This record gives sequence, structure tokens and C-alpha cells, in this order.
Amino acid sequence: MGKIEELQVINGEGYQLSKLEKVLGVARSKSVWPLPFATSCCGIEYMATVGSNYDLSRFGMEIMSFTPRNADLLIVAGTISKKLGPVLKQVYEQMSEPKWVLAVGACACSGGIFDTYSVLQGIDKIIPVDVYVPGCPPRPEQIIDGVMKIHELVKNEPLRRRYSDEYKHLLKTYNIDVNE
Amino acid sequence: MQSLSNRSKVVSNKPMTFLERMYLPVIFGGMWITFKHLFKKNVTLQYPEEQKVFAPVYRGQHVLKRDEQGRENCTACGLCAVACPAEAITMIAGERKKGDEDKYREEKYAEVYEINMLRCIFCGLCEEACPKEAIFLTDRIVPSQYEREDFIMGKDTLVEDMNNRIDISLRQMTGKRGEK
Amino acid sequence: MSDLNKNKINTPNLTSLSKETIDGDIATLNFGPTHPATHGIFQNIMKVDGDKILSSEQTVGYIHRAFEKLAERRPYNQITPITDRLNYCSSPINNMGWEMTVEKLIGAEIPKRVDYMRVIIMELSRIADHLVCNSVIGVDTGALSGFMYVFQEREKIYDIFEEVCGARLTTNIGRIGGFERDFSKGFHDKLKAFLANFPKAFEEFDSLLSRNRIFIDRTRDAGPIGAKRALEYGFTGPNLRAAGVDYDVRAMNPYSSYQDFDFIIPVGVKGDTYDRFMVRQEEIRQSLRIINQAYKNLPEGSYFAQNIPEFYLPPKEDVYNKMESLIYHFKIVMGEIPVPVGEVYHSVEGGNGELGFHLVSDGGRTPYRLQFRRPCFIYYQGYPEMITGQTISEAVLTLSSLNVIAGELDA
Amino acid sequence: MIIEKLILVIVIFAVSILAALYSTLLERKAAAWFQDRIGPNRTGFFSLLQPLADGVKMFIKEDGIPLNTDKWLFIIGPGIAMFTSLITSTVIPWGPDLEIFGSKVALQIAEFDMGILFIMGVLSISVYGIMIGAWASNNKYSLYGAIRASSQMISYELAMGLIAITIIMMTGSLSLRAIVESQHGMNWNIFYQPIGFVVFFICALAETNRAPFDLAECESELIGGYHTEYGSMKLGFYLFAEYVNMFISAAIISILFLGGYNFPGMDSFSGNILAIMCLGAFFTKIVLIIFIFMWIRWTIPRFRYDQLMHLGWKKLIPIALINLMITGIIIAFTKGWFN
Amino acid sequence: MSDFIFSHETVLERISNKFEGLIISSDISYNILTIEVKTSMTYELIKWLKDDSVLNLSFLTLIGGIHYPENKGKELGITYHVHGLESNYRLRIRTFVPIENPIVDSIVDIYVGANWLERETFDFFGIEFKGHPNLCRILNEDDMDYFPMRKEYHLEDATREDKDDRYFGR
Repeated sequence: MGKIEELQVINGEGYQLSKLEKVLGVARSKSVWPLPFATSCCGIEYMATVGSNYDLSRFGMEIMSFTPRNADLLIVAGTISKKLGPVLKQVYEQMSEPKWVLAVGACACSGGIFDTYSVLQGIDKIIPVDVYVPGCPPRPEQIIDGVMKIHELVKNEPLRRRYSDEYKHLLKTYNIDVNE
Repeated sequence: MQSLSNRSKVVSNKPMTFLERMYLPVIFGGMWITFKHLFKKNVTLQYPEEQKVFAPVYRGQHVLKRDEQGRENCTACGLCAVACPAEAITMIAGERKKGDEDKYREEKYAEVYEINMLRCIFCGLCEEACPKEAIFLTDRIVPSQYEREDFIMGKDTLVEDMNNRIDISLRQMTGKRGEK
Repeated sequence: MSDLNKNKINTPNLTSLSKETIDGDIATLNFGPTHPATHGIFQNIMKVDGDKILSSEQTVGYIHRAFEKLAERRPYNQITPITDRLNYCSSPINNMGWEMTVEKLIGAEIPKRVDYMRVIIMELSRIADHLVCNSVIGVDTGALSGFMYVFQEREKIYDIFEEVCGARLTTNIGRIGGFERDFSKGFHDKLKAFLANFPKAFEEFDSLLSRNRIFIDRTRDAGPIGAKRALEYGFTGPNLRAAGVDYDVRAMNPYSSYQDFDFIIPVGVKGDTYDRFMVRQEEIRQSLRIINQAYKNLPEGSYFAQNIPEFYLPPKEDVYNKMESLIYHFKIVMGEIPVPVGEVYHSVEGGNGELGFHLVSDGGRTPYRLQFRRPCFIYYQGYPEMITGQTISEAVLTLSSLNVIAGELDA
Repeated sequence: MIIEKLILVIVIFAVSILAALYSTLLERKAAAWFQDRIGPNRTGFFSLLQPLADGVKMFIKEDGIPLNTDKWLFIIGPGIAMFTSLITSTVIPWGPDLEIFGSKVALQIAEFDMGILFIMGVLSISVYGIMIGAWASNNKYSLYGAIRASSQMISYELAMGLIAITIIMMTGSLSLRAIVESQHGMNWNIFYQPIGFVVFFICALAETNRAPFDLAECESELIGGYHTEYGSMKLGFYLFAEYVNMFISAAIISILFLGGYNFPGMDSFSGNILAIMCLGAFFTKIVLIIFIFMWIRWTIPRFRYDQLMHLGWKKLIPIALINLMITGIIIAFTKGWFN
Repeated sequence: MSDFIFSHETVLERISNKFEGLIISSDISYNILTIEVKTSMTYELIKWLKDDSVLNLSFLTLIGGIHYPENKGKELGITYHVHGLESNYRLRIRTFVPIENPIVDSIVDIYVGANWLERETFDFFGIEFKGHPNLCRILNEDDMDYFPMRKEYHLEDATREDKDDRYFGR
């Protein structure tokens, strides 16, 4: 939770989220549409998460938007190689604010066992990641766990966070243009 | 081409019957199937509220075991680190000092023992490699986190708490010969 | 070296879509890398005239993970987890293929029980693999419920795997010389329940699609390939069998006691999507038959090979008590066991076809060279030929029915 | 009088929007039930706030317009889609007249003699929303979706129109209310025109871009189809328009074939009670039809584009024509025109 | 083909009868015959093996490279696995090329499936296949300037931060 609190302090809004903001945050968190960027093994486990046994739709997340334009959450599941890195970055840039990133699995988080010349050692080298889910591949339970952490973030996020200097600075470190 | 195995059977050349040509009978048949599912009990496991019992041999978060007297089993031989395909284990060995006999079982112990949970692929090779029955994977899942640093688990999280011991006897017993 | 490839390499044309506008009749369609139909990451740049595909050009390697190089740096027992990630829909087959390769190299004699246990696990994972593929064909035609029904069954298979090895998908199941543990009670219960319930659920899925005229019309003549052409491309597995060639490694070079089992090899006629779908459906039934046979006749005995103490880890009690076991334990983990020098090719019938392991050993700690014959990689090159002249919808179906697994494709 | 109408307009628009909102929830729940799942269950009781949450999220999401798009058309597209789908609800007779404070209130915003023609006309405009938006977004997948959608609409409108003509012939009036009135009690057209009903139902599926005719947005091929480039509330309008369309289509199907607000045994009631019960019957029918729409969607695979055209032109239109001719002949005989 | 016995000796004999001086050495390893052949004649051999009515080894299983840095003048090896589906006989053909001039004839016009296998071998080892229609990198990035599977190149990614090399003996 460290991240959120820090941001709020920086914004000067303190802990006083206005009531409206709170309601909007809750509403947002109930309707997080994911964009599954599933490349390999973790993608199969993501499918299992969507499947009947775990049913991600309980969180209102079964509407998968395969186009980045209307997605709220980028779920990166699987190995991202250096060749794929620019593609991932482009997808991230195409998403409209507010957007969150969930890195699922060891490969996406850190490269996992693939400490090799062709694999990106964690997607946080190219895009900012909000929640990491460990495991290779993570169980559906773990993915749901990560998703719920995202919900927690969404719920508590001030509406203006995306315009804060902090956030702009964060994107700048990743060389991502901030569109006003 | 002639048959290579003499036990092949063509499975896909059944022509459509008249009823199948009419679209609707088979469609109604399919709709009947889905309709039956309407009244089937759902199979969903509502994860955060309901938790599944994993198999006793499930490979989840690691634990560093202590023995009956509460001494750490690990002797810092480094086999687990060598056996790790992801190179996720880091340890620094230390000599046991006088007076520490009730803390560490062997003369050597691990001063630092860190597992990078983001790298770990939960393959279980460390557990197999350990000659001292010190490290075990357990049926707990590793939670997701907001920050990368939170995943480097040191001895404070890995070593079991004597007041809250983690039972792995089922895991050791499962699959032993004689059980049917 | 660097100037050698400079003139040959054309730059990646990821951005070709935005530059080229629709001009005349022919448009360029960028199909992938993140297109939902690719189920993994690869790219097809298609030239299309309306809905008709004139030509297509593939780019692969988006999740190239350097398996072969990695395998050269890892001791033999650490390669099993790597093979998991080749065809992740049927990891146990890869694991066991690799273990059998090493066993062939060291000349281990494997007990019959291990063979039968392996057959059960491998056929279960073949079912899981084919279920994913066929249900995804269903999804791509728009019938989503079948996918959901089938995934419930697949979840049960994963539960069974979990009882054996402790993981669901990337199993790291089995060890060189056998299994890490015997089948547990939980396994027996779950397998029995699965064998009893699966056929009904499966036939239900089958009746949702296989005789539905919309589905038949969609898949018939979608992405056909003839037997001769398929062989030239090096197709194996269900995709070759759909073209009418009954080549199956399990029958041709029986490994792991496959000669003991009675099963038929389903073949198709034209090698189109419907054939591939039906061949896989029938293979699931045959796999079930094999599992039933193997489980009924599961021999008593040891779950690991007794005659290779230098490769199979000794039990933990022995490590404490016996010097010899302790030495073996350390040597195995450190990877200091000398292996024979030689060259082995071993192949198993993976979920997608002949999964081969070409292992060159120089006696060292790690393989000198390990090459995987990855069926996906080889047959995916036939894809442009199969879809030329077809529509985009058919291209999507062809792709999903080929069951191209990105992990296996890119290595 | 004007105020009365205005209230009615607002009520009916609100009802259509609400119905569309909750059909999204119903769709998600129905999908879950068909697939042994639970579906959304974390947003209020029975997840009843789920559509609102979606709406709120869409409203406050950043509203980007991609580069290289035609900005104005990009904005107009979803607007047209929304407008056309809502405006069809004006001619639908929701029930018999209510009596409020002594004055009669017709449960229909605009009663004119050519209601069915109006609906057909508006329906054919509605594809412009898709066309314009997709064209403006400068994306090939969108364009494919739009082309598919428009040709599909044109093709299936023919068969739909032919069936509608059959009904008109039977009733002898173009007014929707007259059509409904003619099916008093249990005297529904479906019993006279079962083939017509099936054809009309299929066409309605195609007109609303529902599976198995959802080629305009089949995500396995065209990612999002015509709304690939849309985000935030503009996307919301498109998705919403689809559900409003579905609602209206269900209403029209029930008017033409299932007797609209008629229900068996309605003669034993009268006055406002009758009106309210009629309203209830009408909505029950609509919900049932919407549910069948969803049931179909989650069961059967979709057609390929050319097969869809074949089905439309080579099968449904001939069937509709034959149906029309036979109906015509029968009407001629029964009315005694040959004698 | 019925009276032909597919023993390793008969196969070897038939090949050496057809091609004089082609086979440099042969070896039977784990029941597969490996023949090392002259680089200039591999194309001919594979073509003949495919068309020959007796041997009929007409299925290409695998093409792979191998690198022996110590083997001066013959550093890079190319291995072909061919398989006769009717006879179920596998044959391994290997040829060596020097690392300075690693050129071998492409067999794409014999087996169309060899296309990507050759590209992969080029990508990994830098072996050039003469006559290949589109010899360029396939799995790696196009701007990579070395051939990663050669023994001298490192495996690890230099950007990995979370590892202390001291503990892994490398």
C-alpha cells in the first residue's frame, strides 16, 4: 500500500478523499476490463482463471477487450522477449488513462529461469508495473490475488493522480509520452 | 500413401444427414445442452472466500524447517542454490559461534538466505537437493505484491516460526511405497 | 560476421500497417502479434483482396527464450523444468520425452510400472492438450460455452497432475529413471473419478460442435493441406494425420511400452480444419482407452529404476545414514556424474507431433548440444500456403486448429 | 397534452435505457449460468449495480481520439448509433390506453399509420453509425467490421421486410397498434406464420449483430470490429446501442408474432389493471426473447461471412418470398377474391 | 523394396556404392547410423535418398547445427536427420564446414520444410545455406550482430540485476 499513500501525500490531498471520489473509485474497481497480453504458459493459466472453476467474471472482469483502446488493465502473462518489448510498450501507450499493469508470472516479472540473451529481464524495464504476481505459472488463485490487489489500487486512487507530477515523472523515466 | 500402422481409421468423412443439413435440429440439440447447464450447480470456487485444499505435495512458498528443539536445519551447504535452475537462491554461510548451539543444528549455518520469489519457478529441485531436510516447498501460495523488493524473501519470512510450525509430514509421506 | 548478414536481413516491418493505406484492391493486414486469434505471439502480414488472402508472411521469434543455449548450461536434471515450457499445454510429455532421452543415453532399464505410470500421465496430458486446442477452435468459431465446459474437465486433469508432482501446468514431473514419488491415494481417487466422468462431459462437448452444420461449414475446407505436401513440410502429429497419413511415433517406434496397448490411429481425409478437429476428438477417446488399459494393468513394482543409483536421487534417510548415498546425492545435485559420450535422438509423440530430442553428449556435466525437434516450428511454415486463397475467418480457424504453441514455436 | 407526451417520452427512453443497461447484466449473468459459473456478484445485491459501475467507469475514463482519425466523424458515429436505436422506441405500442385522472393516455409516443415502415427505415439508418465510426477510425479491422455489418444489414433487411409484408397483408394495416390489436387474446401471428417467425427471428439476430451473426465485431477475427479504436463512453454508446437494438428487436418480434401486449384471458380484465397487466405481459415477452437471443449466442458458433450472405440471399429470401406468396393465395381464397 | 534389409551395413553399402568417396566416416550411435559426408555432396545425397526407390528416406526430421571450436577447419557441423516412414529407418547425415567460410547447399527445393530449419541454423550458428530463398534471422532480433549458439558467446543477459554470481560458480 506504500505506493498509494505516498502519492496522496505528494498530491497534497492527504487522506481526505472526497466522498465522490471514493464512490467513483469503487465503481471503477468493479469494472476493470482486462486486456490479456498472454504470450505463453501463464496465458493458459489465465484462461483457467477466466474459466468456470475460478471465474474472473465475479469481479466484473469477463469483458476482455483485445483492443487496448478500451482496456483498463493490461495483464502481461508470459515471457516478453526483447523482440516483443516494443510491441508491449506500444500496447501500453495505446491504452487510455487510467490504466494499470499486472505482471503475471516469473517471466513477466523478472525473466524467471530465462536469464538469456533474448529475454527481457522483467517488463518493468519498459513499462511501469503496478502489481507483480509470482509463480511459474501462478495458480489461478494467485492471479485472482493479484487482480484484487489491483482493485485495491483502483479503489484508492485519486482521480487526479494521473495528472500529478509524480506520475508524469514516472512515465518519463520509461520514455512514455504523457498525453494531457 | 499406404498405411504405416495398419490400425488407422478415417474419422472425418461422415456426410451430413438431412436433419443436420437443416441447421435447426442440431442447433436445438446444442441449445438443449446449454439449457441443461442452466440448472447445473455452478463449479466456481469463489477464491478469496473459499479456498481450495491443495495436494499435499503442492509446490508453493518455501519454508526453512527447524528441528524439534527449534534449531535451524540448514547447514548452508549450498546444494539448493546449485540445484536451482532459476538461480533464485542466494546464501552466505557462517560458522556457528559458541552459545548458538540451540539456534543452529550444524556447525555451519546460513547467515543470509534469500529466495527471489519472482525468479523462482517452484520446480521443487531445491527441496530434493537438500540433504538436511531443511527446505521444503509448502502448499501455501506466494502472495502478489506492489513492489519488486518485497519478493526477495529472507530468513525472516522463510524460517518457520516455532509457535506456528508448518506441517510438512503429509508431504513427506505422500507417495511413499505401500500406500494405495 | 556482421557484414555477412547486413544485406540479407530485412528490417522488421511492424509499422507497415500505418504507412500503407488501403490502395486499390489489395490491402495489407497486420495479423498479430497481439491479435486475439494468435493465442500466443506471432505475426502474419497478409495481403488481402477483400476477405481473400493473397499471400502472407510470417514473423516468429517473439518469445524466443534460447532453450537450446540454456540447455547447454544446465545439468541434465535441471533441464526437465526447461522442457516444461516448450509445449506448455502438455508439459508432462516433454518432461518424459527428455527423461527417456537421458535414460537412452545412460542405458537405464526402466521398470514396467514406470512405463505404465508414464503412459497414464502422458495420455492425460495429451487429452489436456487436445482439449485446449479443440475448445479454442470452438471459441474462434464463436461457441464459447463448449470451451468453458471443457476447461472444467481440464481442471480435473490438472488436479491429478498436482497430486503427482505438486504443480498444475509446468509440472516438472518425473525424474531421470522414474518418478519422484509413487502415485498417491489422492491420485488414485481423482483419476478414477476422472475416468468415470470425463467421457460423458466430453461427448457433450462433441455434440455441441462436431455435427453442427454451422461448425462443419465453417471448418470444412478451411486451411486444407494434402498428404504429400504435408510430409514435405515435415508435418507430424494430428495435423499430419488429418491429412491422411497415419504416422504416429507411439505406433512406429513404441517407447515406454506403448506396444502393450491397443489403440487406433484416427486419420482425416483432406487435412482441413474439420479433419484436424475430428482427429483430435478421436485421439482424446483413444487416449482415454489407453489410460484405462494402463491403469487396469498397472504392474506392481518400483516407481524408479533401481539400477542407476548414480542418476536417481537416493531416499533422504539413506543420505543421512549411508556414505555412498550421500556421495551420490551430492554428485547428482552438483551434476558431476560422468555420462556416456554419444549422440542420441529420441522422439515421442507430443501433443502436436513428433517431439524429438537430439542430444549430443561429450561426457560433461551438461549436454554439449541439445536440439529439440519442435513440431510447431516445423509445421507452422506451411501456414501461408494453407491459407492462401482463403478468407480471414478461415485463416483464424486454421491457425487455432494447427495448435501452434508459441513456446514450442519459438523455443 | 404536450407535457403528457413529454413525460411519456422521458419515461419510455428511460425504460429503454434501463432495459438495455440491465440486459448487459442479464447477458453476463446468463452467460455465467450457461457455463456453470456465477457471473458478476460483487457489485451490490445480485450485482445490480454492475451496469452503473461500468457506466461510471466509462464516463470518467480518458476520452482519447487516436491520431489519423477523422475527428468529427469519429465522434458522430456512436451518436448516430445511439440515436437511431433509441428513436425506434417511439412507435412501439406498449400497452392499451391508461386512464389517469380521467384522461386517456396512450402508451405509445407517436401513433401513426406507418409504424412498421418507420421502424424498417430507422433500422436501415442505424448501420450508418457503425459505418461512419468505423470509417473514421482509420483501422482496417474496423473497416472490415463496418463492411460486414452494412452488407449483412442490407441483405437481411430484405427477408425481414418480406416477412413484415406478410404480416401486414394479414392485418391489412401498417400501424403497429393495429397489428397488435388484431392478435387479441391468444390469436397470435406465430400460429399462422411459424416459418415467418423463424425467418424473422433469424433476421432480427442478424440485424442486431448478435451471434451467430456477430461478424461485425467477432473478436477472434476482427479484434473489436467496428469499435476497435473506441474507448470510454463512445465505446459505451456503441455497446449500449447494441443492447437497445436488441430490446427494440425483441419488442418488434413480440408485436408482430407474439401478440405484443396481448395475453390469453385478457378479456376478463379491464381499465388500468388490464393496461398494467398488458404492460407486464409485453415486458415478459421481451425479456424472454432477449434471453433466447443470449441463449443462442452462448450456444452456437458463428457463420462465416460468405455463408452468412448465402444464408440471407439464397435461403431466407426465397423462403420469405414463398411464404409471402402462399399467404397471399390463402388470403385471397379466404377473402373470396376468386369467387 | 521388400527384399532390402535395412541394416546399418546394407544402408551404408548402398550409399557408398552410389556415391564414391562421399562418406568420410560413419558411426553407429544408439542405433542410428551417422555418416559424415563431404559438404559439396550433401545436397545430392539427400536428394537421392529421397527419390531412391529402395531406401526412400523421404521425411526430413531435423536440421541442426553444432559448434566444435577445437575442431580446426571443421568447426561448424550441420546435422540432418532423415527418416523413411515406410521402413521406419532413421539416418543421420553430418557435414562439417570451416567457421570462416560456413557455406553449404540449401535443401529447400528438396524439402520445403527445411526452410525455417535452415534459417534457424543460420540464426544460431551463422551457417549460410546457398540457394536459400530468404536466409535471414528467424528467432532473434534482426539487428543482432552475433550468432548466439556458438560456444564462445554468453548465455546470460547482462541486464539481470538480482543475482550474485559468486554463488553459482560462474
